[in-house]
Amino acid sequence: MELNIWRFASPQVIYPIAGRMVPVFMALAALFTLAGLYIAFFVAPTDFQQGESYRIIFIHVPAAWMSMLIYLVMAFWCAVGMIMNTRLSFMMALALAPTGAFMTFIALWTGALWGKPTWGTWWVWDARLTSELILLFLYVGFMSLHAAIDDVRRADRAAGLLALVGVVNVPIIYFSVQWWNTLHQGASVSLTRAPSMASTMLAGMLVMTIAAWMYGIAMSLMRLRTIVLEREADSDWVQELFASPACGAKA
Amino acid sequence: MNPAHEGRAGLAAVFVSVVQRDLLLAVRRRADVLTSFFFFIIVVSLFPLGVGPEPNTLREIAPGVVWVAALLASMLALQRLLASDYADGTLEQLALSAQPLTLLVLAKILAHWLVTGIPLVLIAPLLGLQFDLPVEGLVAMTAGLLLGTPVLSLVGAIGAALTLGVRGAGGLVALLVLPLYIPVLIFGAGAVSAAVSGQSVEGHMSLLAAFLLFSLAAAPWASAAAIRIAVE
Amino acid sequence: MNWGSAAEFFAMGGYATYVWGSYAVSVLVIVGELLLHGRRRRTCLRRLGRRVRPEKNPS
Amino acid sequence: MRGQRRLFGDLNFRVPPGEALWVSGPNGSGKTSLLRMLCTLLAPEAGEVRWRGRPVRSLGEAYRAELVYLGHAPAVKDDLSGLENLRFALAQEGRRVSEAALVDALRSFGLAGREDLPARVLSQGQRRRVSLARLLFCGDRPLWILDEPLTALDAQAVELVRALISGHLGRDGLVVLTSHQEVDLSGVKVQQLRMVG
Repeated sequence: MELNIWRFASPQVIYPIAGRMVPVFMALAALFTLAGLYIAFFVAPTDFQQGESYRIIFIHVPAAWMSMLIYLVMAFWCAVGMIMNTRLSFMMALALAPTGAFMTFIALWTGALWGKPTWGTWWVWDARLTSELILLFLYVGFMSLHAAIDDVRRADRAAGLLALVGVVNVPIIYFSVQWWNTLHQGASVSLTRAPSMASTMLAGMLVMTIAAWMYGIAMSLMRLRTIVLEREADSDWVQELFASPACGAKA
Repeated sequence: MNPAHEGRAGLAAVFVSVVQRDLLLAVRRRADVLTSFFFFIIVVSLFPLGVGPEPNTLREIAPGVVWVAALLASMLALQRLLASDYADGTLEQLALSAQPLTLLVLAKILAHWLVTGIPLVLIAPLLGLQFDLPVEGLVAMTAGLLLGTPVLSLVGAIGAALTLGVRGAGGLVALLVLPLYIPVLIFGAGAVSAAVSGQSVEGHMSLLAAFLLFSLAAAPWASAAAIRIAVE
Repeated sequence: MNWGSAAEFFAMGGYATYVWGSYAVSVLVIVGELLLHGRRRRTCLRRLGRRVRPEKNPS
Repeated sequence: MRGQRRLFGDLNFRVPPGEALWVSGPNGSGKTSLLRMLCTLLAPEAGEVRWRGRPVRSLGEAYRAELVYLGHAPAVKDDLSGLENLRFALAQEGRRVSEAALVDALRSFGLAGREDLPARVLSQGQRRRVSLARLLFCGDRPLWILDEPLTALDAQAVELVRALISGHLGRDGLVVLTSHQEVDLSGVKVQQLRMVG
């Protein structure tokens, strides 16, 4: 049994498996997105307070949740990589980071676009949005540290340690921003505490969240395969894969 | 007598020798120390020129300005903490010491704080006067900085260790470390504005103390791990 | 169904720019991410192809 | 492993007390990486280093208390004088040494009269001698790992280092060193490990 777990930890084994999983998750993501959008626009009622502008919630909240979740999963893989010293775990964390950063970017933009009609200003110093902005800095920090170090082994472990330090600080930062926000603005209405959540609204948001998960998994597995190819370029299994005259078109 | 068996006495002696050496190095390289000190003063003095001399607005922005300037000044000085030791090979000797690297890193951070943190704390009240801060505000600022600047050195050490020998490390440290400074900034500046408006600063100070204890426990370990990665 | 006509749907109760703006940004980012990755994968495959071909069939 | 390349593999050797291991081989063959692995600075991708039969990874500080490592970089601070550098290097090992003993050590390494000059002005060879002077005080540490100790040294310094190493081996110490030229340790058994490029 022991051996078989380690078998999965090798990039060579993961590459074809991920290859088969990517289309499945992409299809699921598309399916759930369509279902989610249908609920969001055609089933969920108009909100008596915010009118139609609240429909931005169906993309803003899943993206925000996803950005936080991906950072946690990223930190998890970094921890596994540091403890078990498996290169594949670091590759997984590296594959997740860009998607997490993009999700944070979406959450910030949709938050601003929602703030404008609701509060009249493009940027609302709401606790959640501010923490989202800081999360974006943590992602960018992780990726730039990894890119700045030439030796891949050291880059993995340095960025991994940064992710662990970051994940420990995220709750502290969130708590401080939350406190700071309530102090300066008095009882500020939190952006995403949408008015009474009709069941269909909640359903729409959950379906879109699942869609975001599917997309996140598909995207990071796809990037993982590219990272594996880049790193194992001169290993013999990659050579064979690309030695065939079709030159890897099918790989 | 084999050093490994000296136990506590050995550790204390080595700890002190590391602090002594770093302080001596700082004295020999006074220019570095003064640059981060004057950087702090200059940045703080720039704001009235940008915002206007109107005392009310100055008093309003003073806490934020002084604290952000303190953050930037201490980060500027981080490079000195480990970079030269990494370059000339003394850092790997530290990693090979018989004493736990975590505590030796703490010694280096303590020396760094004495050289860069303390001057900020001492000069801050003077700069507070520039912003027409009342006495309670000055007291809260100084106390806040006294608790906050060690956290800046501790957390900054992690950033400095992670970016050892990396090109463009200066800017990178800022990107890695500034987000982690935010809680200290919020409660440090918050304490001063609370004091100025007559509220109690009890809560702020206890939180700053909590951050200090937390980073005292966690940061040296993380920096030591980062050093081991860098020295590989 | 909430919308009387297609025009009403696109007007989105007067919030068209904000709602469609948000969805447009999201679509742009996702498509961008996919394109970026596509480019990265192509360069990687091209480099691999070059690295393999000269050894395999020396001219 | 260094970067992506595997430097060396299936390497197996044992060094009994009182013997030296001379690691030779072209540049880039992984000599320095091997030495850094022996002193726990670099973790091996596979396999392990054992000291007295126990893996060094679990020994940790206890193992590091028994070794001296002199790397490529002479570990000398430019702003400190030779004397201060030596004093702090020894203090870091928990050794209290009198000023006179330090001066003697530096003098025996041919640095008489230059003890108080900031290391900045010393030549590469002189700097290496400052770091080598540490060995005079490390007799009680059984394992010496020296990376090219003889580079940039003049004949007289080479002779002194050679004598130091033989003396250490005589006291049942262990020396692992890399060097481009032949190291003739008269009458001492030297294992040679040739690293292929």
